[in-house]
Amino acid sequence: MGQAGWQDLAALAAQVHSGCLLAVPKDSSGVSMAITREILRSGVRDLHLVCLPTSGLQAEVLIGAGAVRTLETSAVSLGEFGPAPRFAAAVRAGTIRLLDATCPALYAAFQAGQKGLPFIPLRGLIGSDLLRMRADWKVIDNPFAPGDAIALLPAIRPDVCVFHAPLADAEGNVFIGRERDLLLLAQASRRCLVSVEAVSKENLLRDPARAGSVIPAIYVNGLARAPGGAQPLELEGHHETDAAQMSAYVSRSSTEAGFRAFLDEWLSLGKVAA
Amino acid sequence: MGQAGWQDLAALAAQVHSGCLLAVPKDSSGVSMAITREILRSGVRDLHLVCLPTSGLQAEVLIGAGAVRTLETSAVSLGEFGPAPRFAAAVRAGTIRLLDATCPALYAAFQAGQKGLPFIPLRGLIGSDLLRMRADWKVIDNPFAPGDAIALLPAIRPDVCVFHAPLADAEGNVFIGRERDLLLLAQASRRCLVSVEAVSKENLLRDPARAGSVIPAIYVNGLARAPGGAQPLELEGHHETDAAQMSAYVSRSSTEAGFRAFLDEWLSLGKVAA
Amino acid sequence: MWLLGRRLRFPAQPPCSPGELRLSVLGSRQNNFFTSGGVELFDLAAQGRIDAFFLGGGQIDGQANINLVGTGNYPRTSVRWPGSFGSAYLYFLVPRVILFREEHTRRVFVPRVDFISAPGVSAPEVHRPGGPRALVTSRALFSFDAQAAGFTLQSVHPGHSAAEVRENTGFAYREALPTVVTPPPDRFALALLRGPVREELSEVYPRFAAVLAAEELTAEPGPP
Amino acid sequence: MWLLGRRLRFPAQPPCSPGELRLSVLGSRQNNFFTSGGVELFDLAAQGRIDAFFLGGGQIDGQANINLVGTGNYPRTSVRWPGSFGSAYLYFLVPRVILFREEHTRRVFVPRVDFISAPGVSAPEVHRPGGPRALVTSRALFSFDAQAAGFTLQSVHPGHSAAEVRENTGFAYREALPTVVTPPPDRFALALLRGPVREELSEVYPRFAAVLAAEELTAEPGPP
Repeated sequence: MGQAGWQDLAALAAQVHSGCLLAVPKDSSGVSMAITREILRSGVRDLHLVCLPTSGLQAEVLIGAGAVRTLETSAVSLGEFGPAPRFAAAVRAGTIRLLDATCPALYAAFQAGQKGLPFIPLRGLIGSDLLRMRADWKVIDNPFAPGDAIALLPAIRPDVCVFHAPLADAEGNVFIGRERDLLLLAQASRRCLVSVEAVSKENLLRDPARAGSVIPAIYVNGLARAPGGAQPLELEGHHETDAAQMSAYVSRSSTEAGFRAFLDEWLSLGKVAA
Repeated sequence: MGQAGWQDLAALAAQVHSGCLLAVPKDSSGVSMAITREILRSGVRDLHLVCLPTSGLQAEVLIGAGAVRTLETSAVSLGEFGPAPRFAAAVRAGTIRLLDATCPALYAAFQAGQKGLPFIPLRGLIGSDLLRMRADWKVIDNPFAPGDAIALLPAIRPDVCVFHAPLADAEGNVFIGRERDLLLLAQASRRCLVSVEAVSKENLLRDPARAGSVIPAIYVNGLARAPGGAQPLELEGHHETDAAQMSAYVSRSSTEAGFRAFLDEWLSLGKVAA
Repeated sequence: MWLLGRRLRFPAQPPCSPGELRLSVLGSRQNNFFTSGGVELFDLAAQGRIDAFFLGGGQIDGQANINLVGTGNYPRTSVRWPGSFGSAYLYFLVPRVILFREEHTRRVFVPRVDFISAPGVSAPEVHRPGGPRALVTSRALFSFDAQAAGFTLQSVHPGHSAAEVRENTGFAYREALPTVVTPPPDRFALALLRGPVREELSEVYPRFAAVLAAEELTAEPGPP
Repeated sequence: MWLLGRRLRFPAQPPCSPGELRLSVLGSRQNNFFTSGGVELFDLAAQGRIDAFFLGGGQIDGQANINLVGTGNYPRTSVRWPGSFGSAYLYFLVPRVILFREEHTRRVFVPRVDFISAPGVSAPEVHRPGGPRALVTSRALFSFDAQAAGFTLQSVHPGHSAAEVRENTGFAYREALPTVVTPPPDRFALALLRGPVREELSEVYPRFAAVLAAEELTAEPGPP
């Protein structure tokens, strides 16, 4: 492709530094398992992982591998495949710091980051233990309607976000269809790293049908072509979740040793395939 | 079309009531001059017209016809065609109440309406006469960083919005391309009335290329097919602004009598064409 | 794993809608009519455009507080569940929230939840147009009264008893007397549940739908 | 009618960018790389991703306050201009704002604007990473010092004098002595302005571009 923005997966992962605030989308939006694998290979540690608004397998492998220091999410779930074993184990062991949130709180805080606002108000939360545990959230009396308590959340501006999308063009414009969460990730974050299924020969911003569903290249700091880069998670319009792989993951990772064996295999498999 | 949502222009205009909060987009986003004409024919009065974030010819004819009581906008401009004569005349005469704003303030207040938030913070404004004149805007000390003053704006939730778009399907999904302001209008408003150039035979939400640029039918309360319904204003991908018509408008409407003659002509022309 | 149904309400019936009720299963693509990302559902709720939804809980107490986080001392809960999702928001804003939990035991229905993901009732200064209206379990149906901040046993499902419900519920509640038996679904409703509803569910919860199908083979349909 | 140019700045050079400088003319479709509607520009500014823009004013005073609303007593201004657009926002947030106004007279450059669309300086408690850096007119170039809250005459355009500038400016300012003459654009810059720049401008301001083209026919290019 010859464009500066197009790199290999390892070069993308090298832009995710230890201790950084890393943002990722929910399992169905387009998770880059391909970049995640390279991040783990690079030996990054102490990540503050923030999920928009939940995570599943990606949070599992990052936590299980010991790369996460702080987890900010409204849930970690493998859906019907069962509880997330390494997440639960890390919670029990106290090895990760938890910032439990709600989905709308994460959306709102990312939107505040996207808009360059210092904070944003949000309904709900008051009276929950979520709020009680979050020293970084506040409650004020609505200045427009005294006697109306409302929560204020500080903006989230991740250092970097990482995801997988169906299509990009040579200039770095990324087509996301209806997965608008990916645009929110890209705009709220200071850097944005993307793996894609395929590369379009046409400039996507010049396609009147697609242009409105494009992340402009101005937000994209690095791109790699990685067909199947979301697997075993789903990618809309491309493939479903690989149920066999997910089930195998859940049963193997019920123990630390089982997870380690899975991880070694997964990392080396990736190396062969790359 | 046979769908309940598809109506004629007069039936759409009948849903815009005297005294209501009417929201419209800027001239380049897709203005429904077709519905505007029917609104004026219906004799509606005392509108609170709120522009996202500016207006031009549409505000001119609504103000000139005496249908507007309050105008909330960051500008009324006919661009290179010159100052907006009926707007300036109404300001001089004191016949409209002005709520002068900024573009980002209107975007933020609409976004607060879209999110169901009571208010939203915004940078800028402090020290301007805009803020001094707006009793409905407040300034607080940022609760997260004392010593940082910041403005708070109440949400805008219009009673109804009106605009013109290139394409809709039989179910009422509306394709807007990159004109994302139209989605913001539709989501922030309680009702949404749309005229379109053409009707798609396919369900737009099932078209993977276009689906991400669609206003879902759940927000659309009424639709009419009205080819050329934005003229003489532009519609991206369809036609440019009609410079001859715009220049003629500006010179005719420099006097009240000239505007009245234009208006009579425009309203009757529309009747013939409908 | 929880289910969310919603009806979108407009000042008037949206004329473009094919029917009056709109229902969505979270996570479904077939029934996804949103184009603004995951935030759209929550924005609609705060605007008052959603009438009802279904919410489960790992623990539920007598004040309808729900816990989706885990048991034991937070943050190092001994059992950790996925997390609170949108509960401490939709529970406040959607007028009719139906709580559901199939397992009806004292480990689920506790005197006091270990972690309040979302409270059942709120102080007067908290904007709360919504909240719990009912709780459905495998044994019974309860209603909830926000003023009294408590549940009332409305009916007991066929084959179960009020005493059994008492024995398996860890929180106090009122009982409407005499005990009413929950009317079973009629054949029309049952056909709907086993037909189109299960079909739609299977997109997002294929395993759950398969379990339902298997159970059906061993169960007799219709009223006893 | 004002023009906005901007450079998008990232922690590092965006690797997908074809060049370092990104410039956009407000209202242009050809140069529109936004897909989030009109709000996107303002969001970028608040994030600190825009380095510079150009802003005009109906009136400008010595503290760099600008008036885009009108002259006389607001709201019933005797002359009404379009409105404040995004001024009371971008003026605060974009580090390098270049004020411009071709007409250099005492009716434009006033002691005190009749309406402050956006203030030139702000109190310490106001978040203001941005503000005015310079003012360009048909007669001269001024710099602006936010600490002193005032303009300094930096240079006078060829054919004009410091005395003429004084006579036609309604506010007080400092003068750098001796008076410097503004260096005219070199032939390369002039070719750029009359070629690609005018070409791009003509998309959004066709009439202005046509006027520029007509003037060029009667003007001699290059340094005198």
